[in-house]
Formats: sequence, C-alpha cells, structure tokens
Amino acid sequence: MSINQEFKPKIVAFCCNWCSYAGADLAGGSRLSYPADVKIIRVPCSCRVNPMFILRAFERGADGVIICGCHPGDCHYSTGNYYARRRMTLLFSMLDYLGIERERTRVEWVSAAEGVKFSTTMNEFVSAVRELGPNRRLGDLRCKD
Amino acid sequence: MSSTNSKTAAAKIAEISGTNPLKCMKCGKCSASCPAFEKMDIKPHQFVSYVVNEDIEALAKCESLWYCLSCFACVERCPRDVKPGKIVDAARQTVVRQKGGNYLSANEIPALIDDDVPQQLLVSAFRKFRR
Amino acid sequence: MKKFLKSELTALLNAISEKERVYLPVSNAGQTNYDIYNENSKVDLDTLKTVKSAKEVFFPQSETLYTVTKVDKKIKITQEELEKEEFVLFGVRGCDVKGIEVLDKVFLSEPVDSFYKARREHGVIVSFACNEPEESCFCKAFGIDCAEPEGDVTIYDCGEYYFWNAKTEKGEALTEKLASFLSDADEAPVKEKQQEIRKITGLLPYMNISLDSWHGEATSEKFDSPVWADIYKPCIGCGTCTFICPTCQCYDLKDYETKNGIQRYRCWDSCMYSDFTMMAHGNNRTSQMQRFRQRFMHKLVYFPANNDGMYSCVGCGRCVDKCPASTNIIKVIKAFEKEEGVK
Amino acid sequence: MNGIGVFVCHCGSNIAATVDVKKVVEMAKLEPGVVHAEEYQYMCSEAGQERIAKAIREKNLSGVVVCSCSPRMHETTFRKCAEKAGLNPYMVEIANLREQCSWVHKDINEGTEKAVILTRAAIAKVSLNTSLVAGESGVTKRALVIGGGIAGIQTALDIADAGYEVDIVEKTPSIGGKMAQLDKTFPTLDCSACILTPKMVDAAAHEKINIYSYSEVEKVSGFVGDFTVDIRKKARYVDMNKCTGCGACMEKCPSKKALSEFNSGLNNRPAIYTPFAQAIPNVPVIDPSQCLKLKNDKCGLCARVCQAGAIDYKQEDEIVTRKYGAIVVATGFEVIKLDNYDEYAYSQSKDVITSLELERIMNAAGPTKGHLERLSDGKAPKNIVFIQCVGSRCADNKGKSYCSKICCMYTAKHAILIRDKYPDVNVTVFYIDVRTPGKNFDEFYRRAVEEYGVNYVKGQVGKVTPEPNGKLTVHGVDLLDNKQLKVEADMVVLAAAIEPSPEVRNIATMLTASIDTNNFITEAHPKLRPVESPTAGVFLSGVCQGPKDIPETVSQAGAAAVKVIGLLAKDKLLTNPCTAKADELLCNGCSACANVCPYGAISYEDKLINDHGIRKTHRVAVVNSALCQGCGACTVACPSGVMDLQGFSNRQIIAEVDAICR
Amino acid sequence: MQRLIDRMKELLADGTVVRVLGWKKGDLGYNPEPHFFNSAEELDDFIYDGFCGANLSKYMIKGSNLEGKTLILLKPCDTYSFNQLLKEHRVLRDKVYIIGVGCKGKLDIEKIKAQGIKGITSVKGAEISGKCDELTVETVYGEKKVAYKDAMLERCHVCKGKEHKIYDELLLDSTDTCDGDRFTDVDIIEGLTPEEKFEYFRKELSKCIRCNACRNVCPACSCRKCVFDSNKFDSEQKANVDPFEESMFHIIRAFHVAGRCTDCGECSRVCPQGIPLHLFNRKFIKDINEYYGEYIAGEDAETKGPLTDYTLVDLEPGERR
Repeated sequence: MSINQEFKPKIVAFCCNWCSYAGADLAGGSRLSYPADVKIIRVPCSCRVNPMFILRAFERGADGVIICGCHPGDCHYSTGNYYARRRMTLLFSMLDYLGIERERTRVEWVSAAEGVKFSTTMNEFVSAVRELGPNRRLGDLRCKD
Repeated sequence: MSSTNSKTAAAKIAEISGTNPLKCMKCGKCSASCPAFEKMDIKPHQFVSYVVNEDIEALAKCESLWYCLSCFACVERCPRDVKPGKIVDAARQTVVRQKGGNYLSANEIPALIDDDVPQQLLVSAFRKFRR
Repeated sequence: MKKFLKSELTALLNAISEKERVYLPVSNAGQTNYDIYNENSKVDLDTLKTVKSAKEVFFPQSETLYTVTKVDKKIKITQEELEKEEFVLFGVRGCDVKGIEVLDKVFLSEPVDSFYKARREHGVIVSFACNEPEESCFCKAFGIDCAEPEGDVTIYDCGEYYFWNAKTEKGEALTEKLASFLSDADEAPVKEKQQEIRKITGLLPYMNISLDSWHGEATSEKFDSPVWADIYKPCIGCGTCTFICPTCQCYDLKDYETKNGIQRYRCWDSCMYSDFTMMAHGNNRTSQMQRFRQRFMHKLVYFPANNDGMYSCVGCGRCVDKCPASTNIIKVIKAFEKEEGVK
Repeated sequence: MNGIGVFVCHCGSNIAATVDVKKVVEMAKLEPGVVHAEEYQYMCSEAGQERIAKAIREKNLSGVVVCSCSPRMHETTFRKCAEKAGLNPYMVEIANLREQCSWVHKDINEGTEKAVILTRAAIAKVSLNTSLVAGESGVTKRALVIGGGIAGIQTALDIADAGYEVDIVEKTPSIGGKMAQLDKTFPTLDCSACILTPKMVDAAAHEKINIYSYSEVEKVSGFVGDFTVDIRKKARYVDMNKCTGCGACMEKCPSKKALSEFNSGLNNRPAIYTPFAQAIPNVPVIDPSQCLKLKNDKCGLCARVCQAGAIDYKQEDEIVTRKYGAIVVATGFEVIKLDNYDEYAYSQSKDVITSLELERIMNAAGPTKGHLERLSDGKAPKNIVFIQCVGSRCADNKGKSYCSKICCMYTAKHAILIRDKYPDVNVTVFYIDVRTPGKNFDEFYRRAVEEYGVNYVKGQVGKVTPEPNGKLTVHGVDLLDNKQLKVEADMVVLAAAIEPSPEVRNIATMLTASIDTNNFITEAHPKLRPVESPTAGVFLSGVCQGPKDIPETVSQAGAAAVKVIGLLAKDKLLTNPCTAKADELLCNGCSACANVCPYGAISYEDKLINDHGIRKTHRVAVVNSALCQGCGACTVACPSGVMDLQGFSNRQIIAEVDAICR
Repeated sequence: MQRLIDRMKELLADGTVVRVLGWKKGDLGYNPEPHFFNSAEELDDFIYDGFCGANLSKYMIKGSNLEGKTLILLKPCDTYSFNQLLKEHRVLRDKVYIIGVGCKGKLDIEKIKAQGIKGITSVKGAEISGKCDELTVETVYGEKKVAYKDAMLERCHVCKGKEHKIYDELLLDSTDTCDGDRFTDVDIIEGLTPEEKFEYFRKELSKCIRCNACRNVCPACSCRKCVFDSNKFDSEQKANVDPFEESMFHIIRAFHVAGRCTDCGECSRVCPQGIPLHLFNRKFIKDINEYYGEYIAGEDAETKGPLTDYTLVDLEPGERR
C-alpha cells in the first residue's frame, strides 16, 4: 500500500472540557506524542458539538473530525454525552449514506485520566485518515488549495 | 556480533515473542513457577535482562533454552504480561532458524509417537524443535 | 431555409462543440436542464420545458464577481474575468428566448451589467419551435408564437428533418460554420407544421387568457385590491417559481471566505423569501401576502410601467407546473378577472 | 473593537524549546484585529501578568489571547489579571501551546506551525467574545458525607466542629468502616478500636452531625451550594427511637446462618444483628433474606423478647430529601476478589486467608477470640507464609495496575504481632519490593526483620498447593540467592489488592464526578487540588481517591473538611456566566431544548416580541441562568440555532473551526 | 363528497368553526390548492379528490393565530404531522376542529406526465367517492387512460396505514394502498459502495436549485427562521454556489427533522427537480428504528423524540447493530 507520507491531513478534534481536554493535557504532560495535524477545540461537553460544526470543518478543508467526550455515564453534566452519542451515530450514518467515508469521523470517549488513550486514539485516527487521503467528497471547492 | 547486530537480534526477540521486556518488575513469579528451574543456567526471571541488555548471544547459547518445557506457567502467571516463556521460545526460534532445516518433518512423526506420550509434551516438542 | 437529418444531430453538435461550448437541454437523473454538451450528454430536445429556464446560461444561479485577498495587512481586489469565448445556446423555446429579451432590459440598460453583457455578446441562440405545447403554456397571451420563436437561428422539427432558419448575422455566421451539415430546403413542411402547432395552441386552456386589465398604469388599483389577501394563502414562501422563471432577475450579493481570500459573489434571490431585501431595520415586506403581491405586481404592472409595456412574464408555464401549492400567475389573473367581473 | 493583544509565554523552555515563540508573535501580528503581540519567559509570573495588564491599559485592548499552558491551569490567573487591568475577564482566551503542542511534538517546525494555528484560532474566537458577568447563587449551609468510615467520620467531625450541619450516609448498619475491623494499627501497634470508637461516639453525640446509617444515596441533583439529595433509609425493621440496644433479640434469634460481614465471613451472625458490639447506632437491623418472620411469616421471636416493642416487621424503606451545599465522597474500599489468583489456592484451602481475615482472627472480638489458629482444623500454625502484592501492580487484566500502598506495612505489622505473641511460629514474607515511605515506617519494617526475626524473601510466589496432610506447599523463589524454594506452611496470608467500593461508580455518576479506569474518583488536580473533584462542590476523602493508610486518610479527611468549610462559609457563590441564552425573537417554543436540559433550567413564557416593529406574542424559551451549568445540549437540540451558549457560542466555535482549517 | 361539504357547512352554520382549511378546485382537473374557506358559499369551490395530496397540517401554524376555530381536513398520514406540530407547540389544539377524511391514495401528476401525456384539459376517475381503478385523461392530443395505481404518489405505495391518529370526527372511506416496503430503497442504497453512493447522491443533489420548496412545505421544518436563512450561525445559504452546500443543506435538514419527520413525503412531492429527498428522512427513520427501537413520529403528541432521549446502552457511533 502506498500511503502518501507527504499528505498532512487537517484534523479537527472537539474535546469536552472535563474529560477529553484534560486527557489531552495529560497526554501532553506525559509527553505522549501524536501528530501535529490534530488541532483541538475546547467545548464544554460533547453535546455542545453541533453537526454543523463538523460539516463546517469539512467544508473548510478538514480531512477528519473527531469528537471526544467523557465516557458514557461519566459526563460532567450527567447526560450530555448520551445525546452526543445519538446525534453523532445518526450524523455519521448519514455521511456514510452519502458516500463520505466513515473513517473520517469518529467519536471516542477519553477520560481525564486517559492520556495514553488520547494519544493512541489520535495516532490511530490520523493514520486512518492518512490512508484515505485528502477529503475530496465533502468540502467546498472554494476552500481547496 | 557487532552492537547493531545484537540490537537487531534483541529487537527480533521482542518482536517474535510479542512481549515488552521493559515491563518486567523483577518479581520472580516466573522462576517460582518454573518446573525446570533447577536445570536452567539462566533463570526465567533473568531472560528479560538478557534481552534488555542485548546479550542475545549468551541467551542463544544457554542450556535453559532446551530445558524449558514450554509449559507456559510463567506466561500464565506473569503479572506484568512479560511472558518469559515466549522470550525463551523466541530465542529458540532464532537459534533453530539459523541452523536451518527442521529436525523432524511432519511425515516422520506418527511413527515416533508412543501412545503414552501426553498431548502437551507433543505440542511442546513441536514448539521446541520444529521451526 | 436549410435542413439537416435528425440522425445528423449528434454529428452537428460534435462539430460545434469542437470549437465552442454548446449549452442545450440534457437529461440528468430524470430531469432535463441546460448543461454544457459533451459526447456523453443525454441530449433531450423532446421535453418541452427544462426545469430551469435558459436564463442561467447568461445569468448563472451564482457567480463570483471579485476576490479580495490580504497581503500582510493590505487589501487587494481581483475582478473575475468576463466571458471571452464564443458559445452556442441550443434548443431554446420561444418563451425562453423572450425571457432573455426581458433580462436584456434589466441588465443591458444603464448601468450595464458587464458580466451579463459579455455573455450575451458571445452567445448564439438557436431556438426551437414547440411541436407539442402543453396545457400550462400561455405564451400566446404575451404575443409569442411558439411555432415561430425568435433567436439567431430557429429550428423546426418536421418528420425526419430539422429545418434551420438563420435570422440574424450571428445566425448566418453559425450557418456558415455548419455548411457541411446543412442543405437548402423548401419552407412548405415548416409552414405546414406551424399550422398544426397553431391549431393546438388554440385548444390549450390558458393560451387566450386576457391581460387587458394588467398594464403599467394599473398600480394602485391592483395593489390595493382585496384579492391578494385571499389568494396568497396557499403560498408556502419557497423560491421554486422564481428560480425556474425565465425572467426573474433578482439577486443577492454575498461574501464567502475561502482559504485564498474572500470571494464576493452574487446568487439568485427570491422575492418570495422572508429574508429578501433584509436590511438593518428589517424587511421591506413583512408578510407573505406582500411578498406574493410583489412578485405578480412586478411581472404584470411595475415592469411594463418601466419598460414600454413589456411584461416580465413570458407564459412559459413552469410556475404553473411546479408550484408546490398549485398557486400561480394564471390563478392570480383569473382571481382578478372574477373579482373585477363581479364589479 | 479596540484591538486584541497576544501574549506568548515561553514557559521557560517548556514551550520555547519546541515552538519558535518569536515566529508565533510575528504571525499573530498579521491577524486581523491584533494590535499588540509580545513574548515573555513566564506570563503567569507577576512580571508577566504586569505586561498583560500594562498592554490592556495602554493600548486599551478589547481582547486578550494568552498563548501558554492549558486553560485548565492558568485561565483563571489570566482572567483575574485582565479584570484587575479593567478588562472583562471573559475577554481572555488561552491558546494551549504547552500541554497540547510543545509537550506533544518534538520537531520545532511542526510545533511552531501548530502553535501559530492554535493562536490564530484563539484570536478568531476572542474577537467574537462578549463581556460576561457572573451571577450569584446561594449556599445551603449543610454538608453531606457519603461513607461512614474513618474518612467520613473525620470529615464530618471537622466540618461540624466549625459549626456547620453535616449528615453522614452509611450503607451498613453502623459507622466505623474498615478501620473498625482492624485489630492493631501500624506502626504504633495501638488498638484500632480504641482509637476509632471514641471518634464514632463523638460523631454520634455531636449536635451538628446526623447519621443516616443503613442508608444509601439514591439521587443527586442541583449544583455547588444547592444540591438536592434523595437518601434511601433502608428498612431496619427496628424502631430507632424505641430500641434500647439491649441485644436480647440477637441472642434469641433462631436464624444464625448468615455469615458475619464484619468478621469477613469467618463466622455467623443472627438475622437480627448489629455488625459489632460497639456499633453506632447501637440499634440492630433485621436481614430480610435471613429472617424467618419476614421470609415466611414464622417465628416473630425477636418482637416477643423486645421489651421496648421496637421490632416493626412492617417498616418500609423511606426516602429523605435534603438540601446540601457541599458533598464529600468517602466511600472507601474493598479487598479484591481472588478468583483470578487461584494459583494461591484461596478457594481450595481454608488456611489460605486474606490479611483482612487475619485481622479478624487476631482480634479478641473475632471468630477465634484472638487465638491464632488454622480455620481448617483449629490447630495452632507453626509456619506462616505471607505473600505480598496479590493482585496489585499487575499489567495484565487480572489484577490492578496500581500499588495498594498499605500491604507492606500491615504485613510487617502482622509478622511482628505473630512473632511477638507466638515466638515459636516461623514467619516468612515473600515480597517483590518492600515499600515503607512514611514516618517510622522503615524502622518498623526493619524491626520485623531485626528484632522479630521475620524471614523476608525477595521473589513472588508461583503457587500454593494444599497437601494431603493438611499442610500447604508454597512454591517460591529467592531471587537474591537465585534458588527455587518450596516452603511448607500451615497458613498462607495473602496481601490482596484493595479497590474502590463498587458503589462508587454509581455515586460518581450521580455526582457527575469523573472516575479513572480503576474506579478511583479523579481529583481536580493531582497535585494542587487533591481533595476536590472537578465537579464544583464535590470533595474527596479517603481511599475513594486512591490507596491510603489511616493517617493519610485522616489528613485528607481534614483537608476535605476545610474545603467544605471554606465553601459553606460563603453566603453567595459566583455562578458560571457561560450559560445558554435563547434569542426570543426567533424561538419557536418547540421544547426541544427543555427536553434535553439535565438541570430543568429552561421554561417557556408567552412573551410579546417586537420583531422590527411587528409585535406578536410568542411562546419562547427562557433560561434560568442560576440553574444552567453551560453544557450546551440545548444548543444542538434547537433546530433553528436560536439557543446559544455564551462563551462557547456557535459563531465562536465556527470561527475556531475556520481558523484551524484555513 | 357531498356528505363532507354538508357537514362542513353545518359546522360553519352552528358556529363550531369560523372557517374551513381544505382544498379549492383547480382549473386543469389536477391542480387543487390549499385554501381557507371563510363562508359556506365559498365551499362551492371546495374539492376533495385524488389530487389533494397537499398536507394541510402546516397551514395550521398560521391558522392557530387566526381569530376563532378552524376546521381542518386531515388525511390519515397528515394526522401524524399534525400531532408532531402539536407536540412542538406550533399549533394549538383548541383552535382547530379536525375532520379526518378517508384516503384512497393520492395522485402524482408528474407520474401521469411521465407517461408522455401532454396538453391535459381534464382528469376523470380521481373522485374520492369513485372506485379509483382507472383515470381518464382528456388532452388536446386525445383521450388517455392511466391505471390509478400507476399514477399514485410514491408515499401511497408505502402508506403507514389509513388510521387517523387525531381527529374530532371521521368522514369518507379509505382504501389500503400499501403495496411495498418503505425501506427498500434505503436498503438498496446502503448496499452500494461508498463510490456508488457518492455518485448517486451527487447526481441527484446536483439538480437542487435551493428553492427551499422541500423545507417550506415540510411540516417538521416549522422554524420561525431557518438556520439557513439566519445570519446568527454564519450558516446562511441562498444558492448552490458549490456542490457542498447542497449536501450541507440536505444533511442538516434531514438531521434537524430526524426523529420528528413523519415521512409524509411532501418534500419529494414538491421538489421541482424530482430529487428523492424522502430517502434522507427514511434513512434516519430506519436507523432510529434499528438503533433505538421502533419509533413513529406523530403517532401521538406526547412521547419524547429519539434525539431528545437516550438510554445508557445506546449504540456507539460507527457501530452497527
């Protein structure tokens, strides 16, 4: 398989403030590396992530979008991630239905204590997106280089 | 063997065995569990040190390789998931591969089997000699 | 008058498209719309009405006008290039040709729209006589003869031949380029076909609708009529009628931030939309009744008032076919007829 | 808009080593709206903060971006700094260049490129920030302590001594917890009960403390300062007010088959029981699974012997709802199940026991009245082997990855006690490492070796095999001698790992406190806020946060109490201003937002709305900002994007997305 | 139908209602329009036949703001939409009197025209009182016959059933028209490769002219201001400047109505470009049924919608059941 090593995917990661953002901080604190392609946006809870944001990211040229939140049951706001889980399940299944690769979107539950999981998740996700190559199906042509 | 060679050999052992020797905390449960401990020159809990120190040459030459019964008690009980038995197994493989050829072919086996030979011995014998 | 065998159509189109773009009705996913011709195009000249009219060839649904880029902290503006290649617009029905004439009034009068003008100058219109006009057609009410459409060239569909009639200089030039396909022909079959068409036209329910009470001077009388308050009600405020209309010409200007600067583009807008002409203080028209009234007043009163009596409706009947609520300009005219008749 | 200031911190070399901070400053200056950008060694230092304040004052900045460590670290610091300089604190955004950039990446070009993008995103966001003002909410001056072990008791006492009401909820019939089960404590060897029971009595007698024993927390709602908690008081079948604690019922109860929880299941107790003699409250409970009367309506003996008439077979569970300002979790631990360690024959031999069981055997009130004897045959053991780290420090999925921390010391304690009382018993301890960090701990361990002759052998035991003669063979190794050992033992004691109580998961969920993979509750900061949970108003005491011995637990309990007192001492709390807000002009009143709001913060009103001069009455959503916690669930549920979250608005997040993807 | 008209006149006369929301006769035999009838006389223009496919429930948003009670005619499938609007407080129950009218399947003029029939002057056989077997189409090019079933809207072939979910009284009989499974098309598309799916929808969506007919007719799209019209979100879109915007619009629209869409099929009925928009909504309905249990939006006006609800053991995104 020839993976274009030059291809630097744009990855947007939405991380909830209480678990995953802290998990990302812990990954940093533990000096666990993951590709610099990942840029994190802090949101209070995974349930704050509007499908619009995800599509917006793709529109503007993102190659992958990942949403990270507290493990189900551990949401700081009790139930936020349960709603996020349903919303994203449906959104992803619609993207898939339209022919947008499922691997470009992902939801992961990463707790504040899971720095290792954060870093391995990001490594895996980035390499999965790299394998797919640039996102050409979903995106505004005006935003292409 | 040059240092790069021993480095690759050590890496090879780690790769074949699928274990990370650095996870060992030197608790010795492997050695405590080993039925062949007395006969061994390098003891099970020491295997990892040889891999970590990249002294594969010594490991390849040691008697323990051939005394290990592959009973995998150490693998089963190791609390650190280091699996010393797999390291020995991997070391054996590298030795056997270097020698080339198999000691036994599949066709020769049935004739050699004694009815009383326990299944486990058979399996471990294969593990040991047929690569 | 010239003619060519119908079986030669593909070869003819290939010949034109070798040098110039050809826009013509093409079937895609079950619907026929104007598109650029290529060898794989499913050309469809049988469908009477494309969903969208031919206006989008000259006045696309959206087009970038200029791009603003930032160099350090300074701003640079780059205008989009104007059309500079010749192209052919093929298979346009009489109503759509007339629709372009309406657009000309808007875009070619001062201040001239340079984007539109450039396209008009470079485009040759090959029109198509309608063999089988439909029940929603009422072009005749606007003085259009669908058997004899305007255009640079007009084609008539007669039996195994397409008859070719160049009407302008541009049309003559195209005829010359295609000389190898065209042979001289007698007008008789065309005349015969036209008779046939005109007979059908007489039978269609809307063709003879009267526009007598609709003119540039009717503003206050029509505007204040109580009819509007009743007939607008089914309208759901979508933009279908406006977007498929060959004469609607309103557009909105918008900005879009790309990676390489901000594009200012224009796109069709619909007076039926609640945010049409939205300004800081709110909307000009605050109810759907007002928006509904605006559209028909503009077509039948305001436009003629400003353009020597020319209506900005050409009777293509697309809105009659496509309105989700089955309300349309015919129903409006009839409602007024009834109301005024009662008076 | 006056302009944005960007302040890039080197964090010594923490950021500067992997990020070209000068380049970040240079690039920031090109962003629209930026009028000031600078870098400095330590922005969080006084000098650094002064630079920010100075720029705000001199350049009249309307927004500040600090490119530094995680906002979880210093966002508050920089917000306060901005506030002091006259800028609304919510006009500050942090670009996380340390934890999420410089510490993650090694290549300086890569790091710098990412830092520039993160900075750009923060600038894009801050330019859409709006000034926010925190609201206020009241504080209920009462604390809830969940768990009545030493941690819970100590926390409650400390809070109560400061003059605040405290309720303790304890799931078992008596407070006391694990410490009550212990015989002696290390390294002083004083009697556990002797130091614990006075505290239990103090707690029970304290006028500010109310104990809900045999009770569980059922539901928690609300937020810091204003929690509402449902407590289930399980039916005791004994009237607390009438019972005199005479114990006649327990004596007469004919159903004595239940295993005593307090004695680690080593002997039996009646169906009506108090866990132990010094139980507080000293009121028995009837175990409905054992009671003949409750099971099949026979017997009824206890009611007959009770002179106080306290037995009430018809009693039912009762739900008490109370309000609290703060909640302390002190749920403690359990010893792990040993199913995964069958090589040590725990399930095969009665003489293989856990250390906690040994505590009960050694205890005068225990099943053997304090005599050291084998449970199989009651004989005095001659050889005892202790095995350390059973289930602790495991990297496989059988055990726990962590060190249980207390085992080394209690094993030394047991070894000393046995050698002291029974000098003819040989004691061997198999260890991996002996960990004795603590005051007088190592000395204690050395005394076991030097004074009491305990045989410490380095090497984990491979297996224990029960022999036909009733003895046990311990297959060990002496790693220092490189010899395999087979030790014949009469008794084997396993230092089994400890784990958080199983209820903690449920409680953490109710409290929305996060827990780690081992079910320990996560602290707000591992170093700087070790007794607080990230959820405001929830505090941690004892082993629920991580393994601890008694003195550590007591100190943490005190620390948690101080935090609670600090909170309860306030009359008003500032609320998070990042709350949801509906645009009433466009709201449909469809209730989608209220359906997903976990706090019931959204209600509906028919409001007269003025839409550019057109007045209409609409049903619109109204957010109670005191109840709203700012999760944003409503913002996505709202189909028309009318509900927005202040501080994390749609436009702000989209601006960040755009900036990142640019 | 006379029974219906008489009853409506009765209700107008006794003051139960002050107006009727029904359908007004068209002039081509197939183009009736939704209409508010304010008097008994006006009802002379009333019609209820096979071409009255338009779902009137959304007009009651407007109707709820009018003075007095409105009589609304709802077909069985329309009652689902009405319930959903009721649940979302967009219509008021006490402002409406509902006559549930029977349905024998509604007709799609596009399907008749697609058979090459042009120049239609009248259609016979669409009367609700008739047998509804065959249509006779008079055209300027001669008379044509069309089987009723062949002219029926797609949605009627996969009808949810002829039971009214909310009404004050029922009139006229229904005939079962369901002869297919509504998820067949969804299944087919799900079975395609990503390339084929993309190709299929790209082709369909490329026709979209962003006229918003689908949105404006949709009873679930009842927002005072749509996100795509509002500048609050930076999401305003007016034209399909780029293919992405079509996808964006339709994904978000489908998402916004997910769990609320009653599958009334109006979106596909009104699309001027014949895009099978209902496929998006059906996809979500199918997923919701599969993932979270059978749910029919609008079956009642109380149950929580699947997207404002959850269970602790929901499927993880990307997982399949």
